[in-house]
Amino acid sequence: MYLHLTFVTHHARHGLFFPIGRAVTSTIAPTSAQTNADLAGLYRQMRRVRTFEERVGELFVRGESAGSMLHLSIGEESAAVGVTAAMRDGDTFTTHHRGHGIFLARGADPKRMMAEIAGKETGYCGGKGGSMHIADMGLGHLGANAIVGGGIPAVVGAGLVAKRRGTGAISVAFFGDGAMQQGILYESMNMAALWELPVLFVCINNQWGMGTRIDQATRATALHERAQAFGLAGETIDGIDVLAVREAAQDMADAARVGRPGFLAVECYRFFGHARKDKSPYRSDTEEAEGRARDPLARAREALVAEGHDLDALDAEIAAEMDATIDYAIASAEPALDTMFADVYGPSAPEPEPVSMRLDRILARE
Amino acid sequence: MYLHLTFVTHHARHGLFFPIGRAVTSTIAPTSAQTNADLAGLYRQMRRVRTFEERVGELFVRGESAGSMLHLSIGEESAAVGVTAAMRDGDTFTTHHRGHGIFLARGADPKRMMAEIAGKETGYCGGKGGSMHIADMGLGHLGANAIVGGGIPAVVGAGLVAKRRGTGAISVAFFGDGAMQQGILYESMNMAALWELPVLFVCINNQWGMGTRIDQATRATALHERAQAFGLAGETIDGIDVLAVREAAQDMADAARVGRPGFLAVECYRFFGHARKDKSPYRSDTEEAEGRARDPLARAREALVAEGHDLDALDAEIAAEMDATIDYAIASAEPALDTMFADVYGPSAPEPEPVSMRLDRILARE
Amino acid sequence: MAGLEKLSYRDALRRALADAMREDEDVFVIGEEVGRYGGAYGVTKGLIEEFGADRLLDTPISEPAIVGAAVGAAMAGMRPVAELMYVDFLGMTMDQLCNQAAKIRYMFGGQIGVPMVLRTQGGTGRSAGAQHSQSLEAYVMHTPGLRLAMPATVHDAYHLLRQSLRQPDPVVFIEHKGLYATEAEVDLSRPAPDWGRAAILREGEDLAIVSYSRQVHHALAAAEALSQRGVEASVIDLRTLNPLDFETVRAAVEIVGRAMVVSEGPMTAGVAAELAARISEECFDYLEDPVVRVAGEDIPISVSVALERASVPTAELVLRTAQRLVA
Amino acid sequence: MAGLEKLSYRDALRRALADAMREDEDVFVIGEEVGRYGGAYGVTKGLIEEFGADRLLDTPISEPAIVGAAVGAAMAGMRPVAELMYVDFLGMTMDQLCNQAAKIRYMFGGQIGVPMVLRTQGGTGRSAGAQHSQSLEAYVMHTPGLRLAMPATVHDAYHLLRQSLRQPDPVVFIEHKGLYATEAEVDLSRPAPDWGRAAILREGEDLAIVSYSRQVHHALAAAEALSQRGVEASVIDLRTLNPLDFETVRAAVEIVGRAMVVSEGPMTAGVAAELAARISEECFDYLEDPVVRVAGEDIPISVSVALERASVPTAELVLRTAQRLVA
Ligand SMILES: Cc1ncc(C[n+]2csc(CCOP(=O)(O)OP(=O)(O)O)c2C)c(N)n1
Ligand SMILES: Cc1ncc(C[n+]2csc(CCOP(=O)(O)OP(=O)(O)O)c2C)c(N)n1
Ligand SMILES: [Mg+2]
Ligand SMILES: [Mg+2]
Repeated sequence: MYLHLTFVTHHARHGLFFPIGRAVTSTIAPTSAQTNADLAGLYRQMRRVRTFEERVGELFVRGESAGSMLHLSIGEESAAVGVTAAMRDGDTFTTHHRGHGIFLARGADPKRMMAEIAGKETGYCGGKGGSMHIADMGLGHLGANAIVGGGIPAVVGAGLVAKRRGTGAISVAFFGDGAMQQGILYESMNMAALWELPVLFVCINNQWGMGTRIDQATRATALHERAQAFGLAGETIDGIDVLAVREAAQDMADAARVGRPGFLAVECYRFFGHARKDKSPYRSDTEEAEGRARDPLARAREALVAEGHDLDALDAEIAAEMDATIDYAIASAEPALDTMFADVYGPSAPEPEPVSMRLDRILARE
Repeated sequence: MYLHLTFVTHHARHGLFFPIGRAVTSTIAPTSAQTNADLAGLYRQMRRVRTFEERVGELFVRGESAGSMLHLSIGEESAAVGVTAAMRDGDTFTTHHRGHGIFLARGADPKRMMAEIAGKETGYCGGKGGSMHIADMGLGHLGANAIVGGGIPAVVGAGLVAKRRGTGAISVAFFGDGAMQQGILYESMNMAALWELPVLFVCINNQWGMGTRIDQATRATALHERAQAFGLAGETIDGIDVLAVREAAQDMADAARVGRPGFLAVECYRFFGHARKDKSPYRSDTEEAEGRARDPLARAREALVAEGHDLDALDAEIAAEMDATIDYAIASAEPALDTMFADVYGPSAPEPEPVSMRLDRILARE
Repeated sequence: MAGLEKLSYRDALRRALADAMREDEDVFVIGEEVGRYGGAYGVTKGLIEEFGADRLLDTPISEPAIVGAAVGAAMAGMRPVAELMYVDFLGMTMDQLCNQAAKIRYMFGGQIGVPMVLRTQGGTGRSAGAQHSQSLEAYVMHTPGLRLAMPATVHDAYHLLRQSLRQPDPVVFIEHKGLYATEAEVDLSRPAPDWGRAAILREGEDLAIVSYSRQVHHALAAAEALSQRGVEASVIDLRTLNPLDFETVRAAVEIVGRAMVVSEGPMTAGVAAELAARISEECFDYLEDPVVRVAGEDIPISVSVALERASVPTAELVLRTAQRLVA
Repeated sequence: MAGLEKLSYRDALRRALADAMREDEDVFVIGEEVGRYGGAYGVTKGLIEEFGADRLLDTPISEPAIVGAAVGAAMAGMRPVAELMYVDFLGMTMDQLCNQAAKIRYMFGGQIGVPMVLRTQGGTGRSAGAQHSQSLEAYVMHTPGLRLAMPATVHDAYHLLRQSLRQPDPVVFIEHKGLYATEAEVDLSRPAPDWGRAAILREGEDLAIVSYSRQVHHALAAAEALSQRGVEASVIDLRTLNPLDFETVRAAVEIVGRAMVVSEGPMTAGVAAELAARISEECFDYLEDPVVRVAGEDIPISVSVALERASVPTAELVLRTAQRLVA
């Protein structure tokens, strides 16, 4: 509990928030063989996310990324992995601008992800989307969004469809603490509760929204209480323990499947700057050090190693897997210019006329 | 308490909501001479509102109103009168589409109001605004709104100004229960709490939003709990007792003036249809009868008459005052057509060029 | 449904929704007061009896989430008809409409579409004031990825809505509040022009009038009056502004050499501007006169009956302008 | 501040805000990351030190309420500068901007105005994708009651913002993300054209190029290149789209008889459409050729560097088109 306690005092000092609800029990290390087996699997996924994000940073440094608006989820792996572990085939979800990890944990191909982040034709969206708009609809991903809160109401619609068709699927909206101040979240939660939809709202509270700390964005930092006030099950969980996150998510997902929508806030810390060029001058080194010390990946690794697991080989294998994504992205071609006019409308419709073609016609007159 | 109790069971039967918070004590009749003096004044204002709204209905029936989108606040007088009684000179406020009563209770001239409702040049807005957009900025009215929830965030800005200038003024947003499902309310309440603004949010819960009963719009009908979850003082009060409403509003206004924003829901009943053409086929006669039995005006009158007051002369005087508003409105002229291009921009700027003038210029070519 | 029958614009819209819902289990309506109340303008009245509350889903007053939920339902495989009670509320929903619905197919590389219809109504005529009387179709026409249909006739109220419900992309379907009560003898079994094709309602050699929605009726009235004086005008009802059937417009303009566009929306940077610019640039050598724009004033709409009426093109203005143009 | 100095567009904007805040206690900035962070693009960097957190008010991520709060503050007597980090977020705020800010003076019969500035930035150039690269000025230009300023130069970044802060009505002030780093030797004590007046940056007898914001620089580059070939083009920077200084445009077009309008926004129903329609109708008898529109493609913006670049007018396209027009 030591680390946990120091973090509490740290919270007090820096005005970060002591995780409430289950959180207090979440630092107890797993014991049963079962949970260890699970933990190993969860560790593997978290490591893949961590390593992938590190490679995204490398892609940027090498000048091979499409732009610098790349938001790394390092430090938030337990939210992505713990919650998606409670999801099933057929479930749908929407993600935010920091959603690489969630998408990867749901089964995305990191090669095609990296290629999309590089804006290449082999990317999931053929270079049209980029880091903030990667998705594979085949995996139930209803889209990543660059509008804070923009992807939230879609799960209400997906939930309506699941309920009407009785598929037993749930739809999960992932978003950050910053989105807690967007009104559309409350409209969406109200509808989910009113219509008893199989929907889950997951707030990844990494304490920061760009340069604004959660207590600088609101006075009401017990975020789950807002959901409760709208009639949803609401809970805040400490992201330090991926097993605890998965357990909380599992309970909420089970309830959602039978029409009791829920809201889960996962307390974690944004280890690095907001986007690639942000050095976080607005927060103290102490805070960053202590925030980074709350590392769900390191926590899981400790527990497994303490149980005698040797994870070096696994880590190396994952490193190799992710190295390959960079080579793949760099080797891939830019999308052909004529793809630019496709996909604005359905395939059977004529494409928009290029401006140059319009000009040719007008200037051709004699 | 009889009336009150029957209403409770009625609630249970029809799924309307038992007023919580102070409401339970609100049916105790006033005793002290002081409160009676107050009650007499409050009765007078409520009667003026009631009679004015009845005349608005008459204006429509006589075919003299500008359109039929006229929303009467009959049954809600205690909210308008009780809350505005807690306001001071210099306080500002915004109202919704059913705001005639609030504006009148804040000191508006009913003649100019009726003229505006008739779309005449003598109206508060020269016939440009109409029933849903009457205001007298001189009275601190920052506008009536036809967008549900549209006027709410303005009080955040007005609150910022009052706080910065240390005027001691508060800004009050009045809106209906339907606006409780508009996200902008939560964004606004969050800002008010975060910045400790002298702001009050007043929800006039008349149980219906057009043809949708509050429990058909949300599962979370204890509306004040939402405000509490955002860090504001929150309370629900039974509108049957105007003194109780004023008292609750006074406490909240006092707190708001020193930077503790609040939310007050006033439980009442929309006696008539949503707008003039709506006969409310979507609700039962029983419900309407019992809802209309919860009449804050009748309640106040009973109490005063029981104390020996004779109110007939007062009622007659008010009837005469309001009759005159109709004559005034009808006698007033339509706005001159050339006023149409004024007020789009500030007075020093040229007015937009009329289409006909543009056409004259283009067609004049030879 | 063969044979002539007397139908109102409102009834035709209701019929289109009912037929579509009978044919396709996945079609459902979501919006404020669409079920029990039957729609603020009565378009969905009675439908809840046949199709139930699940398929006429009454919502809280939450426009952004209504459109957002429709986007999600469309992505998840159904075909929602979201209703905005007034087009004036579009502003609350433009993020979901323009950043989400309009861009999802493209942003994600064509993986998925958003086959939804956003039904709404606009225009003047009820003294409803500045926030309930607007014509905002230009915002939609300017946004890549959104289709835009605006029926002028009872026949199109039915067929354009049916066609909209077969599109793979989001369609904003804007009715005119001033047309709901208009009636016509129609045979709905008679086919309508294909999706994206304009209708030539009248042919003439002297002038081409291009319009859509309610203003089409002003254009027709003006054409009739002109005809009394021996002047013959073509009248084109665009029906959809995206797709825009410019070829039909071009053909008519190149024959007559004179064009007038009529729109109720504010003139500046509006639909009339696009039509006039397009005709001017593509038919330049055929034009004997400038393309004339008759459109709404660049001002808000007043509640005063007199001011409201004068704020948008009247049949008289359309006629007067046409007369001077051909003079 | 007299004398020549080297300044960036970003610095000039910051200077304008600082000078305005020093002169007028009532001016304050409200928006996301405007204070401690210094603005997503660094425009407000450092201002919080001089003016404090009350006047550089960092907000939660609540765009609708940010604009709504600014509207209220303006009505209550102060002069807020609300910041939208990206113009792409305009969709979330259009109810507060277009139904409230734009209509309040009118709806209430001229009792009160809404003297606020909505600062934001748009345009391509950073591979920011479909929701962070748009040019949405047409929505604003189409809305009666809103002023619209779009500075192209360092000198205007300062002066147009100062002028915007003196208007009695809401001004949407749209910067271009691709211009922040551009530097110039400017003397800010040199007066700028009056509010609402266009700037003639170059005069020529062969062609008039009308543009605004970043595309002005493409127009100038094209004009220079044409000049090498003995073709002289006038280049007009509109500076504000509302008010629109059409008289300056008319004068130039009537002299040369040929006009090209250049805009980064999507072509259909955009700013270029209004300019082309207006020139075509008002200068009809002077035009030797159709007014040519060079504008953004009617598609969303891709993250791919190659596709993004090709989605809006490039200097090459502007030049090539101008050459063919005068050929
Ligand atoms: C509607 C909207 N407003 C503002 C932004 C700019 N922005 C991008 S991310 C961000 C911070 C979001 O914080 P949070 O929701 O906590 O997510 P995190 O970045 O911490 O993962 C902001 C303000 C945006 N993209 N969309
Ligand atoms: C944004 C918006 N959505 C919908 C409407 C249509 N409308 C006008 S009033 C109303 C019901 C409002 O109910 P409530 O807020 O409870 O106010 P009440 O009418 O009961 O006073 C609706 C749906 C509107 N005017 N604005
Ligand atoms: Mg965050
Ligand atoms: Mg109500």
